[in-house]
Amino acid sequence: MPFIPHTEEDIQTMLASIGASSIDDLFDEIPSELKSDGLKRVPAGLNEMEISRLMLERAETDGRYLSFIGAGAYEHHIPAAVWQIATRGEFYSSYTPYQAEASQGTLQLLYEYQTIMASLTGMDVSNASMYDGASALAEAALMAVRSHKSSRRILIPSTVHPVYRSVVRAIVRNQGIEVVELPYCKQSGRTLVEALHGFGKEEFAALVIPQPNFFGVLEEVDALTDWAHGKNALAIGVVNPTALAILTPPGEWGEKGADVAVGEGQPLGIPLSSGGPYFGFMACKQALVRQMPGRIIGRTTDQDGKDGFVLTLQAREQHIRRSKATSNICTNQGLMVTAATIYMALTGPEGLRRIAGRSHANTLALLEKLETVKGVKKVFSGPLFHEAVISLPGPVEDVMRGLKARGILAGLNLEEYYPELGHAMLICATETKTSGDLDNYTKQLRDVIENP
Amino acid sequence: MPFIPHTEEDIQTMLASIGASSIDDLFDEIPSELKSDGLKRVPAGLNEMEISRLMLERAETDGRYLSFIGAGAYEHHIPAAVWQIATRGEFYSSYTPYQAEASQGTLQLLYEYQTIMASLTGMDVSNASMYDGASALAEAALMAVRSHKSSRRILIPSTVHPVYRSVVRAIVRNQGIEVVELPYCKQSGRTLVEALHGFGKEEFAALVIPQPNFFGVLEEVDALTDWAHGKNALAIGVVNPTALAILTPPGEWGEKGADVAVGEGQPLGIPLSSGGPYFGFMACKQALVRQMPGRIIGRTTDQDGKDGFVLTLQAREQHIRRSKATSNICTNQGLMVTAATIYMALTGPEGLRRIAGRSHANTLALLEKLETVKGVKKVFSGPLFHEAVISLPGPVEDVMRGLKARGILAGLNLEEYYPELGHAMLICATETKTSGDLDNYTKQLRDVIENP
Amino acid sequence: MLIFEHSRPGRRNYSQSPGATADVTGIPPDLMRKTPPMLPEVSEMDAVRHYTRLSQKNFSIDTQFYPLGSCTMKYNPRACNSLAMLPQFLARHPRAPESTGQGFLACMYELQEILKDVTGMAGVCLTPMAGAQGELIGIAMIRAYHESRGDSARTEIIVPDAAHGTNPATAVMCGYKVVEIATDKEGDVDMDALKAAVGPQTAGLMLTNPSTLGVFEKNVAEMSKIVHQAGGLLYYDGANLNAILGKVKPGDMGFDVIHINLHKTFSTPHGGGGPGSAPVGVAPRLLPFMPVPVVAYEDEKYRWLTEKEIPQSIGRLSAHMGNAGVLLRAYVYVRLLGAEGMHRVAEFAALNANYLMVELRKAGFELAYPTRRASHEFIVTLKDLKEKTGVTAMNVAKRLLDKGFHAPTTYFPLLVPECLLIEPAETESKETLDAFVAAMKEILEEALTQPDLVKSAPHNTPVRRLDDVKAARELDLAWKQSLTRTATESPTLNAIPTVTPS
Amino acid sequence: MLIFEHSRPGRRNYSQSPGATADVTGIPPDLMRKTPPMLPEVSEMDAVRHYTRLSQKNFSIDTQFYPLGSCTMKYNPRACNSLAMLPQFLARHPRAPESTGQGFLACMYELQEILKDVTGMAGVCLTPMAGAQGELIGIAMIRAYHESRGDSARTEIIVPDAAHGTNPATAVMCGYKVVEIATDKEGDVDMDALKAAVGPQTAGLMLTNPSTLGVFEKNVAEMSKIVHQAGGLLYYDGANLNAILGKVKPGDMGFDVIHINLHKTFSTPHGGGGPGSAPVGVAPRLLPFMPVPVVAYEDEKYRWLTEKEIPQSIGRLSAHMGNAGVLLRAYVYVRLLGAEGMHRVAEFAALNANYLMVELRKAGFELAYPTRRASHEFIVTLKDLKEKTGVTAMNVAKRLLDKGFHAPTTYFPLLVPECLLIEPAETESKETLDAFVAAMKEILEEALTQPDLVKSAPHNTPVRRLDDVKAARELDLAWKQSLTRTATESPTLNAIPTVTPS
Repeated sequence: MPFIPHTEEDIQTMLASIGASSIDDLFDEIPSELKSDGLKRVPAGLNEMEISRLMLERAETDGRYLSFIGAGAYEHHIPAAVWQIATRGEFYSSYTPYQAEASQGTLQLLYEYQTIMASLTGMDVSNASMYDGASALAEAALMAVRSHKSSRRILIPSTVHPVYRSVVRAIVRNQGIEVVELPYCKQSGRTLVEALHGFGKEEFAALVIPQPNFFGVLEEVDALTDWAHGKNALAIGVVNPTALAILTPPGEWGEKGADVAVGEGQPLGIPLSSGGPYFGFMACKQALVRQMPGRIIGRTTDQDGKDGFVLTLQAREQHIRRSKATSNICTNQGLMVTAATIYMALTGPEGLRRIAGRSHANTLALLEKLETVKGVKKVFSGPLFHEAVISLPGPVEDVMRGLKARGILAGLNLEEYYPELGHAMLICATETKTSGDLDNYTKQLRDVIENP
Repeated sequence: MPFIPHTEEDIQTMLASIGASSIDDLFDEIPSELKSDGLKRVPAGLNEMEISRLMLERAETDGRYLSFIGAGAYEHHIPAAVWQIATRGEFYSSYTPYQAEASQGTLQLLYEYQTIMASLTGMDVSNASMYDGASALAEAALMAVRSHKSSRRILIPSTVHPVYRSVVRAIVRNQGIEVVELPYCKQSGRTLVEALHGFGKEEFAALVIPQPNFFGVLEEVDALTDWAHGKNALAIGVVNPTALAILTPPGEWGEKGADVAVGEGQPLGIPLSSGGPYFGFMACKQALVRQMPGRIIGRTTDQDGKDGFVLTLQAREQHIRRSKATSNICTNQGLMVTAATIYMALTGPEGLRRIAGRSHANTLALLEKLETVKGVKKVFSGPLFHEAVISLPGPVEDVMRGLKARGILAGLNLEEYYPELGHAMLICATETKTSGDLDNYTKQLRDVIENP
Repeated sequence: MLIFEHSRPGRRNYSQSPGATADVTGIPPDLMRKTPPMLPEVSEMDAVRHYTRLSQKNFSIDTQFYPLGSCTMKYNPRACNSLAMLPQFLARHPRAPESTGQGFLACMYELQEILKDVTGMAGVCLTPMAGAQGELIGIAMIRAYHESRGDSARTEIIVPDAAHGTNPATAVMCGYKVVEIATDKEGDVDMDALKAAVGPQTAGLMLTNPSTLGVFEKNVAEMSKIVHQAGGLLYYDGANLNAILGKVKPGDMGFDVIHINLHKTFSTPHGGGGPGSAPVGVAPRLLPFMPVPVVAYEDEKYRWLTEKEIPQSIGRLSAHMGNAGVLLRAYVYVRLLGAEGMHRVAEFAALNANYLMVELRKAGFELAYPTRRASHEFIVTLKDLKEKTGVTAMNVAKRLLDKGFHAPTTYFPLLVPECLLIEPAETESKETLDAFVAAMKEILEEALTQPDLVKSAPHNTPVRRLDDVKAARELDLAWKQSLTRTATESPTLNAIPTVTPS
Repeated sequence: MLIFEHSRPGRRNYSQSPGATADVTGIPPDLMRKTPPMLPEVSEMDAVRHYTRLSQKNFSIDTQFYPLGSCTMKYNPRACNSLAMLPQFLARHPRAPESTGQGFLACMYELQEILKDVTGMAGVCLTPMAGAQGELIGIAMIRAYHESRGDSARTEIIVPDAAHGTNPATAVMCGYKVVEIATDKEGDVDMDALKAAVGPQTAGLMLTNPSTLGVFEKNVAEMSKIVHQAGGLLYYDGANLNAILGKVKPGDMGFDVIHINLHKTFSTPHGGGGPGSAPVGVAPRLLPFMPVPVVAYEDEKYRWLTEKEIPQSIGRLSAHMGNAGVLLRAYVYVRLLGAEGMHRVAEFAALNANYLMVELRKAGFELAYPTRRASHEFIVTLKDLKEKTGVTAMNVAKRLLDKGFHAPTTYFPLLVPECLLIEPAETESKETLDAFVAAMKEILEEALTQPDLVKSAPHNTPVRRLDDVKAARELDLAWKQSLTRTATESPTLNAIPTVTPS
C-alpha cells in the first residue's frame, strides 16, 4: 500500500471508532449504480526501484543535443544552488501562503521577487507570477480592456511570438475582444511605426510591443509606446527578462513608459524541461495595480510591530469576489519564482548583464560564421538581441534532420509560421555556447548543405 | 574572485582597521625566501557553467552498464528521499557535533543509527561509524589486542575479502601485531572448523569470522565463535548488513555471541560511486565499549530535564587523550550514516528482509541459468547469500571484455587473488536485477563463450 | 532581513557569470539600459544562507500536518521529483523535434490513457497549467460545442453556492452569466432550485462532487438528467477527485468535461502556490473541441496533435505544452500507485476523514453536517463557540499554528458560519490524527478558560498575527532602496572590484 | 521524539521494497535470524518529516557563521555536490574496469597533479579517508623509509605541545614513542627544546604550520635543517594549509610528507563529522613507499598503479580507492578556483582573520599572541574575564549559540587557558564579521553585568545545556524498546497487514 501508513490494527481501531464495519461502508452514500467496475487500463503499481529504472531508460532515449533553438525558451546555465534550495521540502511541499504566519519564507521570497521584477522592468509593482509568458500576455490584454473606457480591441504586431498570439486569441475570444494584427517590415524585421498610421481613427485598448521580437530583432519601443499613449491606449511590453539587463526597461519606453510589462520568466533559472513548468511575469504602473490579476504580496507589521508579509489586495481575487474577480487565476507558479529569485540573487546585476552580453555576442558571432556557408543569409537588417532569422538554400526540415544526425538541433523552422520568408530558420546562441560550439555548428551545416 | 564576498571598499576598510597597507603585508611574518613562485601547473579557474559541462561530458564518457560485480560493494536501490534529505545544508554543511546544543539534529540521528546497528548486529552498543569496512576490521583487531591480556596475534580466514586482509596488515603492522591466515575448504568454500585444530596450543587475541565470506558462502559461525571463546580469543564478525536482515546476527553466534561486529555500511543506501565515500560500522558487547574507537553518542538530559544527545566517552579519544587514545580517528563518516539511517527508516525491517531475500533468490536463479552455459560451473557447494564463484572455460579477462562490449560487467576476476581456483569469477545479482537481466546475462555469456 | 539588505555594491559571484565580454555592440544606444536593475549583490554563500534560513520559516508537508480542506495536502513522493528532474528531461527544449522526446512523450501518452480510465472520459488533454485554466478550457469547450450547433441562446452557467470561487469567475471569463443555486440542509444541491434554474438559456452546470461541504451529491444522476434534458452540459470540478479515485468515475455520473488538479489528487507539489497542472477530460461529443496539443501514438511513434488534426479546437492556452515537469511527476506517482493504489487513496482518505470527524465530535466540536458521511473532508462549525467565548474560526486556526499544525481551511465554503473545512488526506497516520484531535481539544479548553490566549494567537511562529488591513491600505509591494541605502551606495554598472578579478 | 517512537508494528513502505519473494531457500535454518532487527516501521512521509525536522535542529554553514578555529568552515559550493553526484559517477562500481571510468580517473589524475603543485611535493596519493588516516600513512611511510635503510634505532616522533591530538595518537599507532616539545611565548616552537630533543633516535617531527596557535612558525627552515641533519624526516600536518594556499609550499619549507584535509582547505562538506578525505603528498625519497592505488596516465589512458608497480608500498588503507566522491567534489572546487583563486583563498582568509582579531581586541578581548599577525585564525584568551566574573570560554561559546553564531573552538590548544580559537574563513563577508564582533561585545557586557545569564547559556537552542557527566556515567547509547513499548507490540517478521498489500 504505497504511501498509506495504516496498519491492520489502525484500520480496525478507526473503523470501530467510526462505527463502520468496513472501509466500504464509508462509501455507502454513493449510489451503487454509479460505482466503478474498476480501472482496467491502469497498470499495476511499480515500486520506486522499478519506476526509477523505467524513467532512467526513457530519459536516456531522449538523448542530449547541442541545441540552437530559442523561440521563447532559452538554454542558460542554472547555478546548482538554485534547485538544491528550491526543492527543499519547506519550499517544495508548502501550500499557497494563506496562513501568513506559517508561510513567511515563501511570502518574503515573493516580496523580494516582486521588488526585483519591478526594478528589472522599470515598473512600480509586480505580481507574484502568472502561468507562463503567453497567458500573462493574454491577462495583460484583459487587464487593458478592463481599464479602458470604450475599446475592446487589442493591437498586436505579427512580430509577437505566433503562439503567444494564438494563446491571446483563445483566452480573450469569449469576452468579445477583438485582436488586430500589425504587419512587419520585410527588410528590418520590425514593426514600422508608419504602419500604425493606417489606424488613425480606430480606438484600441492596448498596443502590444515585443522587445526583442520573435525574430530576435529590437523594436523601436519609444515611438511605439508614444503612439499608443497618443491614442489613449495602454502600451503592453512583452519582454525577455535576460535582455532587460542591457535593454531599456518598459517602464522607461517613450515619454511616459509602458503601462504593463509581461514576459516569460523561464530564462531566469528555469530548466527547459520540454516546455514547463515555467512562469509568466507581470508588472505595471501603480495606477493599474488593482486591475492586476494574480497573487500580490505586501509588507505589513505583526501585532508586536515586527515586519512581515501577507497576501494582499485579495479583494480582486476569485476566492473573495467570485464572479466579479479580475481573473479566475488562483495559483501563481510559486516554486518557479522561488528558483528565479535565487537565480537572480546568485547572478546579481553584473552577472545577468554578462549573461545577456555574452548571449548577444555569441549570436552575432554565430551569424557571421554561418553566413560563410554557401546559400546561408541573415534575413533581417534590424539590430538583434540573441536570436536571428537565417535563410537556407533548401527546405529547413532537411537541414535540421541532417544536423540532428550530427548531434545538433539547428533552430526553429519558420516555414509554417511565416511562409513568406521562404526557407527561414530562427537560431539562438546563449552564453552556454563556446566558440568551439559555434565552429562545430558552422562546419556541420556546411557539410549538410554541401553534401546533402 | 569565486567565493570571496569582499568589495574593494571592504578591503580598504579592513586593511585600515588592521593598520596594513596591503593584503601582502599580512604575510610579512613568512620568510620571503619561502614564498612560492606561483602555481604553474594549476589551470586557470573555470566558472560553474564551464566546469559543469566538463563534468557532464566526463560522466557520460564513463557510461552505464548492467553490472554483476559485488565483492564488497553492492548495487541496491536507494530511495530518492535518502539523498534529497541527507544533502540538505543543515546535514551536509554542519561540523562534528562538539557543540551539542547546536547539533541535536545530527546527534539524535546518530543515536538512532547506533540503536539500529546494535539491533541489526545483535550487539549492545554501536559507535557512530568508521571510515569503511576494511579499516573497521583493522580497528577491531587493534581493539582485540588492546583488550587481550597476552596475545598480539589475530587469526583471519582466507575467505575474508583479500583487500580487507591487506588493509588489516597495513594498519596493524607497525604495532607488532601478527596476522595469521586460515585456509579454506576447496569444496565448500568455507573455513573448516577442523582446520582450527592445528592451532591447539597457540594463543590469539581474536578470530575473525566473515558472514557471508568473500565467496558469498555462509560460514559455520556458531562453531567458529565457540572455538574462539574456548581459546579465550575474541570473536570478530565481519558481516554484510543487508544479509543481517535474514541471517543470525553476530551477537547470537554460538553460545555467547561474537564480541565485536564490523562491516561495510555501503549497502545501506550509499551509492557505489567508484568506491567511496562509504562507511564502516562497528558494534560490540557492553564490556568492550571503552575499548571501542570512534565517535559515540549518548543520550542525556539538559538543565531543564529535557532529553538530548551528546558525544560521550570522549576520554577514549585523541583530542582528549592524545598519545593514549584508543585510536587516532577523529572523523566518522557522518553524512553517510545520515543517509544510511534514513535508508533504514524507509525500508524498515520487512523491506530490508525482502531486499536481502530477493538478492539471494536472484543470485541462485542466475547461477542456475549460467550453469546451462557450456563450461560454466558453480565452484563451491556451501550455502550462499547473494554472491557466488563460477568457473569459466577460459581466461576470465576475455569473457569480461566480451561482455563489456555487450553492456554487461560480468563480475570480479578471481584469478589474481585465488589462482588455485583457475578461471574463476565472483558474481552477484542484487534485488536491482530483473529476470530479464538474468536472461540477458546468460544469453550474452553464452554468445561470448561459444563465439569468442 | 531582506536579501537587498545583505547586498553591497560591487559584490559579485564570479562563478556564476561568464567572463567579461567586450562592450555590447550593434545595439543602438537609445535602446540600451541606463541604470542597472536592482538585483541583489550578495555572495553565493550569503544567498544560500538567506534562502535556506527563509525556507525554515515555512510550514510544509515535509515538516507539518496540513489538514487543509479542499487542497488535499498529501505526501509528495521524493522519487517523483528526482525522476522528473533527470538531466535529459530538464535539458529538452520544447521545440526540439518529437524524435528527441520519445521517452518523454511515452510518459505523457500513458498519463493521458490512465487519466481517461480514471475519469471515464473519451479524451484527455494535459496542457492546462492550473485548475482555473482547466476550468476555463472546459467551459470554453462547452461554449464551442453549443456554438458549433448554432445554439447561441445559451448564456448561463449554473453554479451551486458552495462552489469554489473559480467556478463563477471562470464562467464570466467565458462570457457567461452565473446563476447560483442553493444548498439544502443536508449539504446537497437543492433540487427544486436546480429545476427552477435550468432552461433553454442553460449552457451548463459546474459541480464539485464530493462537494466542498465534504459530502457526496447523492442526486448527481438526476441532476445530470435534468441538465442534459434542458440541453446543457455538465462540468465536473475535479478538486475533490481524491475522495472517489477508482471508486466512481465522473464519466459514469454523466459529466461531459472534467478538470483534474494534479497537485491535489496526484500529489504533485504545491510549491508554495504553484505550479499546478490540470488535465481536462472530455466526453465524446466534446472531442472535436479539445485544446492542443494532445499526444498521439501512431506507427510506434509518439507525436503531438495540433490544430491541423483538431481543426475545431478551442486552441492553445500555453506557449508550449503545459507544465511538462509537473505532468512527469504525476506520471511517476500514478505508476507507483497502480490501479490498486488508486482505490486505496480514496479508501484511506475516507477512513482518515471519517475517523477525524468522529473523534472531533467526541472532543466536543460541532459538525456542520452531522448526519452525513465525510467524503475525504468535512466541516466543523464554531458558531456556538464564537457566541459563547468570542473565539473565532480564525483564532482557532492561528492557535493551531502554535501547536505545530497547519490550520484547516477557514471561512470556506462561505455558507457555513465560522467553519473549518478539514481534510487529513490518506498519507497521515492515526497517531498524527490523534495528536491533532488532542491539540484541538486543548484549544477548545483554552477558548473556554483563557479565550484571550487563543484570540491573540499565534504566539510561537516567526511573526505574530499580521495586519492585513494595513497591508491593503498602505500598499508596500516592493522594497524601496532609498529607505535604507543612500544614493551613493546604489549598485552601478561595471562596478567590478579592482583586485584580481577573474 | 525518536524515529522509533513513530514506529508501529506492521507499518510498511511498499514503494521501497521489492515484491514478496517465496521464503528464503537454500540457507540452513540455524544460520537464519530468529527475531527481526529493530529498524523503524514508519511511513515514507513520516521518515521524511522526521529527518527534515531533525535537520532543522542543526547549525550549519548554510545557515550560520561558524568561526571554528582549525576547522576551516567555509562555503561548500553546491556545484561540487551536484557534479560529484551525476548519475554515471554514482553508479560506477569500484571494481569496474578502468576503461569504464576514464572520465572519473581523468579528474583524479588532474587532482593529483594540482595537489602536487600546491604542496610542492613529488607524488600525491588520494586514498586516505580522513586527516588522521593521512597522518597514519605519512608516519608509516617515514617508518618504512628508515626501515628500508636498516635504520632501526629511530623510535621517536617529536610533536609540539600545541599539536592536534591526532599527531601523538598517530605516532603511537605507528609504534613510535612521542616526545613533546614546548612553545615559546611568541607562539613559536621553542628551538632549544627542539635541539635538545633531536638525535639518532629521532624518526621525525610532526608540525602544523601555521600552527594551531594561529601563527606562522618563522623558524621552520631552521627546524627542517635540524631535524634533517639528525636523520629525521619532516611531517606537515595540513590542517592549516588554507592559510598559505598558493603562498608557500610545504615542499619548499623542507617537509618530506604532508596530508591535506580536503574538507578544510578544499571545501568538501563536513557532513556533521565526515566523510573527510586527506590526500598525502611526498618528497622524492618517499615515493617508493606510497600507499596504493595511485592514478597514472600512460598511452592516453588513465589507470591505477598498485602493489605491482610500487612494490615497497606501505599497502592499502581502504577497501577501494578512498573517498572518491569527496575527491570529485574537491576536484570541482579546485577547478572553480584555479591558480589565482587559490592565492585569494589565503589572502582573504588572512584578511578576515586579522580584521576580526583587531576588531575583537578593540572590543575589549585579550589576544593570546598580541604581537603576531594572525594567519587564518587567532586565539582569544578569557583568563582574566573568568577571574573577574567566573564566566568561562565555554559559557561564552554557549552564549554565542543564543545569538545565532556557532561557537569558536574552545579549550584547544590546551596550552592557552580559557581560549577561543577563532577562524572566520575567506568566504564570510565583512558584515558577518562585524555582526559577530557586536555579538561578542554584547556578551562581554553581559558577563560583566549579568554573568548568570551567560553562565546558564544557551537559552534559545532546541535544548539547553546538556549534562555531559551524566551521559558518560549513565551510558545510554541505544534506545531500549522495552522502555516505551510492551513486548506484544514488538515488530515481528512477516507482519504484513492483511488488507490489499501490493
